[in-house]
Amino acid sequence: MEVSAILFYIFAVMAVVSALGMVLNVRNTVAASLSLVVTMIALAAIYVLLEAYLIAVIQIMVYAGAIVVLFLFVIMLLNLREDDFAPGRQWLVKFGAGLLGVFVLIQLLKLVGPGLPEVPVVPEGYGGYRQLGILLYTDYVLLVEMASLLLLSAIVGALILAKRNID
Amino acid sequence: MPIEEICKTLFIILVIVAGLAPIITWIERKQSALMQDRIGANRADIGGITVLGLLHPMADVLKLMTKEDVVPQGANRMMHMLAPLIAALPAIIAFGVIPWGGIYSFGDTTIKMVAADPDWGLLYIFAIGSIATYGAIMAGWASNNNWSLLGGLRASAQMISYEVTLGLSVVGIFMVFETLKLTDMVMAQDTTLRVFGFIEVFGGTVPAFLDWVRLPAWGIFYQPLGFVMFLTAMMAENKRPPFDAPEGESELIAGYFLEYSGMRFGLFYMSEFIEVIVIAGVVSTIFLGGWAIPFLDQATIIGGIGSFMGEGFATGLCVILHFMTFMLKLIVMIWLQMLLRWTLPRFRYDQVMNLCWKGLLPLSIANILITGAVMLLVRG
Amino acid sequence: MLADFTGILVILIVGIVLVCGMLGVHLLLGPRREFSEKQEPFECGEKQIVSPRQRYAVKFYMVAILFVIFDVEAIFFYPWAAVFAELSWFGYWAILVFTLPLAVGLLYEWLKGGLEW
Amino acid sequence: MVPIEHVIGLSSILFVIGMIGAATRRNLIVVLMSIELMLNAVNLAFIGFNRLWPGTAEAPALDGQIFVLMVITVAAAEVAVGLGIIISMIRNRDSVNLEEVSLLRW
Repeated sequence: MEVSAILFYIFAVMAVVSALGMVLNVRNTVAASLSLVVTMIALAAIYVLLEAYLIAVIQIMVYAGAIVVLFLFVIMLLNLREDDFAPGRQWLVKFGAGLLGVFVLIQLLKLVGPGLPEVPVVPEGYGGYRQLGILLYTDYVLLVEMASLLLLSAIVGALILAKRNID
Repeated sequence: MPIEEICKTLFIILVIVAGLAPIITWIERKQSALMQDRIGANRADIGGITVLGLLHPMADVLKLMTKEDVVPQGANRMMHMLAPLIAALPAIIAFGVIPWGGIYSFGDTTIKMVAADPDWGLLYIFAIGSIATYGAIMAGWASNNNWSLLGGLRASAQMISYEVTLGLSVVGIFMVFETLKLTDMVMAQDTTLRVFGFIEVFGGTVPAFLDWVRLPAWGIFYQPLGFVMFLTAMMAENKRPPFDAPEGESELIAGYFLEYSGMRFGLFYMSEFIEVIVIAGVVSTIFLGGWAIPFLDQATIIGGIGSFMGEGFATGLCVILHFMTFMLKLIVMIWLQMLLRWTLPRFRYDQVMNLCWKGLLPLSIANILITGAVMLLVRG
Repeated sequence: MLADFTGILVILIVGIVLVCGMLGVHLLLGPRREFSEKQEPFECGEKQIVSPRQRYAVKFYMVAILFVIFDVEAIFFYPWAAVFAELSWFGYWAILVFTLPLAVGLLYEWLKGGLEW
Repeated sequence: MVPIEHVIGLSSILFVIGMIGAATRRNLIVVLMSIELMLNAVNLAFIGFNRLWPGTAEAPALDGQIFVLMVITVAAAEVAVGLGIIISMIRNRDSVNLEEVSLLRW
């Protein structure tokens, strides 16, 4: 096996284990969010192996560096240490969710199945900022403008929601 | 290929990081002593030989190594242990993309004086810087101490605030050099800039005597405002004075690493000093021309000396000259940071945040838009 | 392109070994004499009165939100800046229209007092 | 290079983990983190499929990567507003437990 394949499986295991750590950790929410960071970084490494370099860096900058920091801030500011499960019939919910999960997983894998073409050799400059920048600001320019409007609404919404009861 | 890579990396880490970082602690002590009219570190000796106090860094490391490792009650042991690792590691691996010299060819073999040369070198440094935030948060949270937690919160809020400015203040430089690759940026700075060249934009001709007035084509001359903002943001990221509100001895005792002792404290301490070198390296690469010697580009050196001493010798000499130039610029930038650290008093925390959100952020966005308009007008 | 990452991988591994080695040597050399007074959280010699597990000001959260938004804004700037000459005026107007709502957002936050400390 | 089937398999596994988390956990913050995980899984699928059909050097087909950029933007906006809702919920209810938020208005 080549090195990149070995690295892929290492990072895949890392991502799955830390994702499970995030979901199953009921005692410590801070640790849960930190294991989400590990998932994000492992995914960024997989993006690198898939030769999407710019997206990999953006993944680390935005997901690992910004979004999870925001989660951590809220958890620390509100001091949410333990997660309190509601009593009664927990096992039913968990069992149902597990069953549903297995079902969905089988369906999803059936969708892909075998029969995807061979992985081609990437063209020159794939995954770099040049091609992405040109496409983003010519063909997809409307998307960019809409993203900016979305971010504006997020600023206004967050400010109104969080500030309302202070003043 | 891998052997060569490993040698290069080992050289960078062992010689520059592990060698330069302790010496910087000595430089800082001597600098502070100079500015406060004292003598400074001069006591540590081996058999009576003190070597200007240069043995102090070694004594420091030995002392930190042999101290007891105290973990406070109620602390989260695992996070308490991981936090210094996460704080120190990003500072070290940021060195991977800083070019210590150019690209040279000896016959068939090409040598790059950089450990890794990805297409988006500067973004790599930003991404790593954003991971470094976790060190402060984790240290503050895991210690079960009020001061630590407050310091950690302050540190992380300050770091994430200045990260935005850090990213936006160099966009102007990306536009000027049209690349995000650090080696290409330095290469673009290895020429000269005609100061009066702008006359041609308005249809005039440059008189011959004015055409001789030239500057090295460094980023600082294209983006002076960007340089100031970038340096400020980098220094605030590093949380050293005057931006040390998260550590504020008089109010928070020591901030987020209050509960650390021995080498774990040492890692936090070391990471600050390593970051000083990173800042100096990045700033001198982007804004001060990196390894480029002013008015003397690589082709001229190799062509000029190579004509009578042989190509190989000239290239070798060029490598040494470039490395020395880079080290000189590095040391000047380190010295500038030390000077600022011992000159300015600590900012209040609200001043730090206002400087970022109300000052640098609008300014850097305006800088981008104005740079874009001017460049499009000039280049047509 | 993947070859660029050999250097990063090597420096990462060497960095981890270096840092862990330092901590390991410290654990070997350092003494261990624990007793409960020493392990108390350091509060200038006083007993800890208030536990740090409490709630803090919402201002930090406002900063973090603004940071997330402007970080996303910055990632749209980077690819634009690198190909800015090719895009010419069209790209410039695109980025101007992109920046305007965010500038308005910053101004709104400023006027509403979300930036006050 | 790994076959893309494995990448999509990893993406499916992460998606299902996120889904189970969103369905079973009661802590609203953890639910939001699980949703982030699901978005990430989708991003991975986008990147994987884009690697399979990368276009040519003259006419690159980077739709997958651009979609990922957009997903990241949406995720950032979503987190900002979602955590705002959580903070205002804590002010009113003093809890982040989903069970206790059964009223549409308060």
